[in-house]
Amino acid sequence: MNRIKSLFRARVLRHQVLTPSCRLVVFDRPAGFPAASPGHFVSVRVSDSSVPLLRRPFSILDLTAGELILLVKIVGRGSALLAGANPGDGLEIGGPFGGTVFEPPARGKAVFVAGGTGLAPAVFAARTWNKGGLVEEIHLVHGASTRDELLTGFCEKDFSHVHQATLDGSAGFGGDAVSLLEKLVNDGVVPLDALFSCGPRGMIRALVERVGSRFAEHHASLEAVMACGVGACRGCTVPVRENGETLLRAVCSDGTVFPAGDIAWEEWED
Amino acid sequence: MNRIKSLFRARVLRHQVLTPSCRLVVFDRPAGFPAASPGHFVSVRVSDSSVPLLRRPFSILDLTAGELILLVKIVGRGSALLAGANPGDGLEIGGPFGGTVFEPPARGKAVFVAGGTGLAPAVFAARTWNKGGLVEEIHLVHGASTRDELLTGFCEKDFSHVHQATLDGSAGFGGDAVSLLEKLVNDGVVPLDALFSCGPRGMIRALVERVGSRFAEHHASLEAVMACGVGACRGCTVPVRENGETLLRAVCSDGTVFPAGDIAWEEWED
Amino acid sequence: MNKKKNAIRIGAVEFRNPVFLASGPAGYGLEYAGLIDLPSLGAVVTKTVSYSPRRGNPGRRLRETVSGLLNSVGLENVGAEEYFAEKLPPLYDAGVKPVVSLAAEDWEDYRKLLELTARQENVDVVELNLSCPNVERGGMAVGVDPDLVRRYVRLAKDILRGAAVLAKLTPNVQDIGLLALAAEEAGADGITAINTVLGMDIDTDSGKPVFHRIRAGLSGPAIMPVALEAVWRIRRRVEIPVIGVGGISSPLDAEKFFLAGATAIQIGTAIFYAPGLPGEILSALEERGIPAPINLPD
Amino acid sequence: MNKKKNAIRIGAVEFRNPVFLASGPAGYGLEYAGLIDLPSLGAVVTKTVSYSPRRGNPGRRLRETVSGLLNSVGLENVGAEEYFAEKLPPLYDAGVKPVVSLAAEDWEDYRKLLELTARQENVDVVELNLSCPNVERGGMAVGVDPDLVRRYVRLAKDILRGAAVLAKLTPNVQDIGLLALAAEEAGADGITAINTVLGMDIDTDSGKPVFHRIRAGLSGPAIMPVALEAVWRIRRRVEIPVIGVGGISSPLDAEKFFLAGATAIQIGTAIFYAPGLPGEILSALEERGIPAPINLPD
Ligand SMILES: Cc1cc2nc3c(=O)[nH]c(=O)nc-3n(C[C@H](O)[C@H](O)[C@H](O)COP(=O)(O)OP(=O)(O)OC[C@H]3O[C@@H](n4cnc5c(N)ncnc54)[C@H](O)[C@@H]3O)c2cc1C
Ligand SMILES: Cc1cc2nc3c(=O)[nH]c(=O)nc-3n(C[C@H](O)[C@H](O)[C@H](O)COP(=O)(O)OP(=O)(O)OC[C@H]3O[C@@H](n4cnc5c(N)ncnc54)[C@H](O)[C@@H]3O)c2cc1C
Ligand SMILES: Cc1cc2nc3c(=O)[nH]c(=O)nc-3n(C[C@H](O)[C@H](O)[C@H](O)COP(=O)(O)O)c2cc1C
Ligand SMILES: Cc1cc2nc3c(=O)[nH]c(=O)nc-3n(C[C@H](O)[C@H](O)[C@H](O)COP(=O)(O)O)c2cc1C
Ligand code: FES
Ligand code: FES
Repeated sequence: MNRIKSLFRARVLRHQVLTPSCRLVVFDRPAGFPAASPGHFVSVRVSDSSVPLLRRPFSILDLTAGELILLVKIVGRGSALLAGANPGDGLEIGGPFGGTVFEPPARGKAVFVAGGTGLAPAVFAARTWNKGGLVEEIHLVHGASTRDELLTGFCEKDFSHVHQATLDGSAGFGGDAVSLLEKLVNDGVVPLDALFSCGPRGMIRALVERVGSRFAEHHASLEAVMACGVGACRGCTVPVRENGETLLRAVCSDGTVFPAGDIAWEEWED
Repeated sequence: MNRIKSLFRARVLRHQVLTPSCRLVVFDRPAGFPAASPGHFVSVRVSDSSVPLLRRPFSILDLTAGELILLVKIVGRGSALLAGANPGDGLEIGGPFGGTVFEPPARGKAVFVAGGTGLAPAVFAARTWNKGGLVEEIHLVHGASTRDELLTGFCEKDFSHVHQATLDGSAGFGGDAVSLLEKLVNDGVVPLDALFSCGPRGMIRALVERVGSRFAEHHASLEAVMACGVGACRGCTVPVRENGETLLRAVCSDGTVFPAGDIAWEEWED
Repeated sequence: MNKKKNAIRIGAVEFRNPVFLASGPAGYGLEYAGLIDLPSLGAVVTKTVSYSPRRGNPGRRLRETVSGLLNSVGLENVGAEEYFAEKLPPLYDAGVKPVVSLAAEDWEDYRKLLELTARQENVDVVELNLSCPNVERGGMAVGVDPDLVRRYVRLAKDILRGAAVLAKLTPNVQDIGLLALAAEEAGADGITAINTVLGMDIDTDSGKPVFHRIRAGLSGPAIMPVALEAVWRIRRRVEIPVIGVGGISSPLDAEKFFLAGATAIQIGTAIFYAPGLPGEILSALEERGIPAPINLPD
Repeated sequence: MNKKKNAIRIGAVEFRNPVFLASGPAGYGLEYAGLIDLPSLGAVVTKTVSYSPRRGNPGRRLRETVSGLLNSVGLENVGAEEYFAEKLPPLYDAGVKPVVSLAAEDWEDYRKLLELTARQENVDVVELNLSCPNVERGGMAVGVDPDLVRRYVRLAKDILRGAAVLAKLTPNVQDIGLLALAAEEAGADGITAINTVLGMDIDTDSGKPVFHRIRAGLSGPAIMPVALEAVWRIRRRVEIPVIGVGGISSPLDAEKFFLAGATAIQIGTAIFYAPGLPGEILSALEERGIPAPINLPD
């Protein structure tokens, strides 16, 4: 029996406000918290009541000897409670969870496309791979609605190139991250070896349909509503094509990373 | 139609810790908050979620031009949330509620017996009546389990005599408040004109059965679980004898103050 | 602002908007006058009255559960005579639109209650409480049996000539849709769903059931998904208006009931902790109109 | 510490204590090995399996409600063959006591499933899921009909000679006590109550029902009072052990079920947010023993 302990109490050390809706929440790494890889996530009990009921999944943005860092965007009650936890507060955290992770690119060149908080696994990948000397060129394409929502100022140094897009054109490329990537590909600015994406489903689908095929490989980290986080409840399934069949795969334990081209978008209702 | 507004947003000004489990919570008196009398209460929405669901009733300990003061004992989640509200927090408050109140004693002499937070209406009565010159002698008999739980240090000056009891004998009389009152009556220390009581049901029942009849009158402020606080839901009823019949009276709107001798204890299940 | 924009009609009765208070929590109505702007509401369904006064249940009557409330008030009420004489007229005077809620007890009392009601002027809409779980006779015992529902509704339609009759149903059945259908067949002008869900609690201190009658009725946010399912189901079974009630605790909840096909909604338990909710829902409707129902089969 | 102090017996089977995980939330069991000390539990009821593998429902499968959870997983499972070959043996190896949950689909598949189960060594207790609201055939359709419950339980008892058979019932009926009685008459060794409560939700953004199958099953703290009432009612209708499940989310909740007469309890939804709960309940029982049931008539 797998006896790796995966339930911890983690103390909030500090916050770093990044944008009006996003912040980094830095935890003391709990004793015994296992090593993790980019694409792994934790699930956080954000309330001691049953409102909200479920723990909330958040990708690991960094895991150092002493710290566990999450990037939290406030979208509802749960994320607001997490973002509002005070330094010193202890929260129950499960993890690291996830079956598949972002593997370093075979030829050392990677392009990340991150929508919103999809940035977290991208940063974790960049830091991990840079540290391991596993990557030589690593691009980040990051989109936000407006300049204020661009997540900057804490991770530029982790990437060799950062390409930004805002929907309203208030900073960087005017448009969405997918269109920006299209342009970068067309302009020959980014290497076409390996594409890694994380963010809203619509963004990933558009990537697959519009530019994914230009890359030798495309790996996407997906999100779904989760209950258990460990593959037990079968609540977080997505349709994935494997050997000519469409199977329902659990994002939490069969993912979070899937070959983007295999996702059966047309069967993925939500 | 009664158009007196009774729903307010009140801001916490400060706290005063009295005992390990009790504190005063001082609110800015909301604009338009009506005058109130001893025995009146407010009902406080302690959470912005539905856990706990109901607003919590608290007696008014004092209402000045600028402040509304409650005495809060932490007994569960709701009272803990109220006691934990930070200065600056705004809470929704309904009130002042209550149909009957403590009326000043005809002959200017009053004895209050307060169990635990039953002290709140006693203090409000003492302050109100002293201010109005409506009382010349006002005794407080106050009991707690132990010295640490005695509510002192903020209201001694409001009473002409304070008699304290602790169950473990660590301060004052060793025993409960009822036994102390018995002794005070027997020793001729307190005037026998008017007895006012507030506290746990068991205490009031014991008062009635053991010493109530020694007083010319005995008025008790009761507690019951409440939902509406305004006499609508009929959830907070207690059996009271009136004209030979036992009627179910609403503590919130027919009370909180009842002639103690009329309470039909034998029919009051809980 | 078009005052009539959100008006709705049930039977021949027009309501200024579809936001009502549910029967019970708000008492006879005016108790809540300081907390809720009652005349702004579509209607206030007053607490259920029976032909004779009822004392209600002894013992504890309320118990919080997680995001819910158990009650065992047991239809305490002043009786129909005093109600019509003392409680109802001030509502009219205050500009509040009442819906009169009547308890179906045994057949003879029920007939007398209807006859008394028929003699009142101004009563143009009644809600038959066929579903109270907290009483021995009548109540839920009627509401679980299609034949009895049919008989009770028919008698009301016969005696209350002209008044709109709403049948309030219990969710404590296998298929509430069947009961709604029975009520429609008997001439009901609308279905109110749901009354409380049967539940109980035990006091671990005393080691005894909390309530004298052991069982009680569960209401509040906890039961919202159950109420929504009931409204969806009934809407697809009958043509008459459905009035949704059960756990509504936010403007979004209200929206869901309209999407499920409710013509109006009622708010009960939420007024205990959020008396501002009816006003918030009204504002949302004022801004965005009543959401159109989803057009999907069952 | 007396290890046997809290042992219980259902049929001929002894369990080290009365704290089980409910079927479904914990999957096949070992997924939760890092979060819950599974061998310390009385049993883990594994997710329901059917004779053939099932894909489960498309679309969204989970939706939070206020203090509740709607699910429409739809009995996704690997099928009984793979279950017995791959999923069950590791549980024994890990020292976990499994209860095998079987889906009653149509009669022929059901018979084959029972026969396959009967051929397994070690399977000494099964739970018949007669109550899943999320599937087209079998499931709740069986669990609402006393005659079908009788037939399904009897076939299980006939084919699974010697194994203890628990019948898991749905609350979506007028009187769950009747169904429990039917199961007892047919020879069931215990009743598990309750499965999820029928509910639904609507997404106000899309303006559509959240779930592909529209309805879903409500679980979690919101339904606790409903489950407690069911256990109370069943306890007073049958002699066989009752296993209480539904919204248990604290040691106090567990205590209430024992007071209501449950022989054992199961924890479902709570493990999602409080995986430490089973351990807390075990500690409370270790300290104070299993509370004696309340001796009161219905
Ligand atoms: C593997 C994974 C990694 C994630 N990483 C991050 C991250 O690094 N940073 C970040 O800010 N967010 C991340 N999210 C999203 C984050 O979990 C949701 O924003 C959060 O759960 C919303 O909770 P809420 O109560 O604030 O919002 P709600 O009011 O509950 O809902 C707002 C939105 O969040 C979605 N949501 C609600 N509950 C869940 C749940 N249990 N699981 C997934 N989605 C849910 C809802 O569908 C809805 O669209 C991740 C999600 C997954 C599945
Ligand atoms: C008219 C009135 C005046 C009161 N004045 C004071 C006061 O001045 N200071 C003070 O500390 N306490 C006072 N109380 C008691 C106070 O309301 C309860 O202690 C509080 O509601 C408990 O909430 P909780 O969530 O902390 O505890 P819970 O965990 O909910 O329960 C703990 C205890 O409080 C009781 N309780 C729970 N909800 C209610 C409710 N809605 N109404 C009444 N009792 C309830 C329960 O029966 C239980 O015994 C008063 C109660 C009433 C009815
Ligand atoms: C304290 C209380 C008293 C109630 N009394 C009645 C009643 O007299 N008649 C009735 O038809 N329903 C009564 N109900 C049921 C409500 O009208 C409503 O159907 C139910 O509570 C579900 O709605 P809610 O969750 O919004 O409260 C009562 C509910 C509560 C909580
Ligand atoms: C995600 C999920 C999946 C479930 N799957 C099953 C199942 O396969 N078989 C079954 O008998 N019950 C299943 N149930 C019902 C639970 O076993 C339990 O009866 C119900 O959820 C009530 O208990 P709870 O509130 O503790 O979760 C499932 C419940 C949930 C939440
Ligand atoms: S969240 Fe339970 S299987 Fe993925
Ligand atoms: S709390 Fe509603 S009548 Fe007293």
